[in-house]
Amino acid sequence: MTQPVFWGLVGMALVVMGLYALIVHAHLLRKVLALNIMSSGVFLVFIGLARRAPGEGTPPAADPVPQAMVLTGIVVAVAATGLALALIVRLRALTGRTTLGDEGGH
Amino acid sequence: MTEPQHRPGSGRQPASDGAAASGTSRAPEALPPLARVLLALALLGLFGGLAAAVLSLAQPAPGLAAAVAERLDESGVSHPVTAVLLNFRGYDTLLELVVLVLALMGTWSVGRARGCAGNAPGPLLRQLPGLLAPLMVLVAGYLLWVGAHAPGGAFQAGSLLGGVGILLCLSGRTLPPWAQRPSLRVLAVLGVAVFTLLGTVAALLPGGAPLDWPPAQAKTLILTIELAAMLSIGVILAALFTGGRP
Amino acid sequence: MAGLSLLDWALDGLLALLLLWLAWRALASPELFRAVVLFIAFGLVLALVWARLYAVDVALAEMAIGAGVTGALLLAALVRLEPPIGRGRQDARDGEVYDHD
Amino acid sequence: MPLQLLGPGGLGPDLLLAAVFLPLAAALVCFLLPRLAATLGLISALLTAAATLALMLGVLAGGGMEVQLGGWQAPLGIRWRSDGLSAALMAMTAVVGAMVSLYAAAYFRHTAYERTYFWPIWLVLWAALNALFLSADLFNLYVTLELLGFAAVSLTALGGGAAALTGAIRYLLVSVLGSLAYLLGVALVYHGCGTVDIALVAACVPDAPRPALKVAVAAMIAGLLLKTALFPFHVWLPPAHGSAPAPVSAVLSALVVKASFYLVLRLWLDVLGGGDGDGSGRWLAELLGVLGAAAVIWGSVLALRQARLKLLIAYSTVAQIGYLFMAFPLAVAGGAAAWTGALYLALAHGLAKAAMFLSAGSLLRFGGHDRIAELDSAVHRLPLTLTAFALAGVSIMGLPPSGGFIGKWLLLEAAFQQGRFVLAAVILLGGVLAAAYVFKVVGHAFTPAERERRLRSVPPGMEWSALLLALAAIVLGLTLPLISPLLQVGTDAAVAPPVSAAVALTAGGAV
Repeated sequence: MTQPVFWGLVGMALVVMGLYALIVHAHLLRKVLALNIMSSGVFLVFIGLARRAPGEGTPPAADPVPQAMVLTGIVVAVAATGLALALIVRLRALTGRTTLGDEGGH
Repeated sequence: MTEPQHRPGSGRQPASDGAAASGTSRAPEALPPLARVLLALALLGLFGGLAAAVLSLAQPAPGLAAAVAERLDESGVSHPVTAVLLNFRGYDTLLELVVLVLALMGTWSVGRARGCAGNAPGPLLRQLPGLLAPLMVLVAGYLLWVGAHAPGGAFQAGSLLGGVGILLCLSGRTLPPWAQRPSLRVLAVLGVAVFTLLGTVAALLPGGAPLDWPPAQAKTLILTIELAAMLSIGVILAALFTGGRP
Repeated sequence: MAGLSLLDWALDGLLALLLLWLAWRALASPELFRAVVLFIAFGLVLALVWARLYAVDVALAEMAIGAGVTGALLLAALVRLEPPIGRGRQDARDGEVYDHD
Repeated sequence: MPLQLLGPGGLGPDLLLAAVFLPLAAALVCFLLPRLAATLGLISALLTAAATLALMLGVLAGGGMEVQLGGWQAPLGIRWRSDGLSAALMAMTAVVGAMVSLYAAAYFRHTAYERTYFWPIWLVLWAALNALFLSADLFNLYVTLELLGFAAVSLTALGGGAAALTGAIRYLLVSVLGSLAYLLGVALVYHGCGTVDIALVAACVPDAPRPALKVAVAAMIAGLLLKTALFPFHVWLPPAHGSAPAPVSAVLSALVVKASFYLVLRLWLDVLGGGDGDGSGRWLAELLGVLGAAAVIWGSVLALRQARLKLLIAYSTVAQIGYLFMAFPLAVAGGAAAWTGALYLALAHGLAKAAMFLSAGSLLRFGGHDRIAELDSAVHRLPLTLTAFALAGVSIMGLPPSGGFIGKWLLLEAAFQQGRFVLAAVILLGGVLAAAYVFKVVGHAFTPAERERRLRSVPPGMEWSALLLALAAIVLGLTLPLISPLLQVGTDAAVAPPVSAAVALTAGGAV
């Protein structure tokens, strides 16, 4: 196993862990956390595997295109988190609920 | 976090909510144990498939590092990531800025800002911004400028500015009058507006295409866009923190 | 990649274990506040991983946005979702009415 | 204006630019000037619609168009590519968008707060749709998907109540999850092929590492199915579509779910070359067909059981999405006409479903509720709205001469030719069930009023926009000769090598 494949596997593990937590937890803040960890995993797959190509220069720089894409992804993730949290806080203020209310607990 | 408040009527909440609200109990879980085991097994299988995909990717890798390096001198900047973000794939970055503005619109449409996290700030929090904020603004400016030839750029700089906003908010300071509603909106859309405007002008030049920066002006254009984008990102992230419209 | 020394592997392995452990604790921690703090720590370790993979831009962004701003957003939301004792007034301040259904 | 002017050499590229940048810029202006949002929003919506329709005429006359954003060739840069498939969907978006804008101008007249946020977010949503239909870059498509999802979620939350918020949050979680699955696929594709340009990826597919490619395709399609709400991923749709304000429900049901369906189709045709490369493509098509058939039955039955009008219409969307996926097994087995049928259904459903939701919004405004059993005597007060609903119902049922009829007919023909009688039976049964739920509503609307209620007037703009959309769904059935060549532009890719193969060659040489 090489270093890129290693980090690719770690990324996939994070994706699966996040997915498990997303399904299992009812609390919406935990679902947001789970999605954030999933997206970190996807980014790790994206950047980790990019190290397979022999880099140029010293230190060998990573492929800039996946880096740019992951930067975009990080910003999208924080936007999603902000929007989700605003909606969740509003739901809590309106109903007192911090879950979707139709799963678990009933 | 101290003991959560027990609200009247919480007895009628779903049990999972009650568990979530009381910090001492187990993490709330929506599924019965058997379903969780089955789910874990299924996800283990999913991980197997994903791992197989990763393992099957051959070496050496195809990639665009060489293609970027080849055209780097036409991009106006010497840092490859900035060249990709603001020139080669600048359109992605434009849409990403729109995503941020949209998140702001969505957040504002939901309700009013409810102040920063609430607590009356302690002495540390009141003093901290006075020391940290100028330093952070300085670092943000440096990151923006250095992005042309080394790691850094509008996003890192903008998020630092956002951090400044969050600190100021936490320290209980209010925005100066000039930064109230209308100019807040202007700053929030500035990045997208400048990017769109320049991109459209570039398309209308003879032989041009949308977002096609002429190599001679590319560096100026990119820095202009980055400056506007940094301000927008900072303002939007800080505004998202307050959780609603001002 | 071929010249990866044993030390490199040890460092990679350590970082990966730390990352996975923090992720797991952040997702499973019974206390929400602790979960969020662990998530911020996860973001900081992830920034180290990016730096280790020579993605310095991503490392900077992860530290500032992934750990910093996202962490701040989560903490702020946590306070609004679960106001501690004695601070219930804040919820009523905006004139919003709770209808516990 | 001569049609040549609209084609590749003339104004064509500028029209592509206008289709994305015009609504985007207008959204910013509406956000900055909240007081003028409604006026500016309506004007720019009509301009966007005009530009998009001109673009469709240009594609009809001169074939596909391409723009290299930033002037960089793929794989370094991002391409916009407009072909028949995307032009047809953009044109449908333009018609629905213009009518929804007219409707919204009247609908939000007295709600200043919703109005100031509806217009900018709706215009961003429109820009995102056009950007999605034009993009030929897998990663850029991810960004447009996120943009579309966030806009749709924000609009859903505009309803304000607990139901709307819950629907919006569930929608957001599902949407982000779907996008992440799609992005994971894009990451694997990039590392398998070293590019994310659709044409270049298509050229690389035969040589790409198999497991990585299969997992990538599976992840991308799974994510998109989640977003397009194909059975069994549909549970998030009815609460979101049923609780949003009426113009928003119309946009979500008519346009937003179509975008992810379009992307599945695009991947299938342009990246996988029609999916009959090896056995697994056929297997996947059969799976999609089975899920589609299940969606038709399940969605229709649930629609029939709803007591609230907007939920009925939302479940009908679940059913109609199913038809689109039933085309996959039929088309892979050699019936290219099945693609035309699916596209016809997508277009007809977009027009008809928007008309239905807009009518429902008028009925809701009129009576203050949308309980089907209490719609009595609506026909006397709102004849135009009821006509719109019934005409839209004709297209949803698939009766001649509507657009829905043509689509279902093409699918049925393909099913009978291939001896797929079970699929044919599902297509027919879905029509019968649709007739049942449409008549359930119309029947209640014709019963005489039993008691007096407080009733509100409905502005003519709300009634007429719904009626025009419903008429468009009917007229669509009469325009087969006009529209069929447009859809051929898209389906050519399935039969012949991709139009952009030339681009792939030149770009491949450049690397």
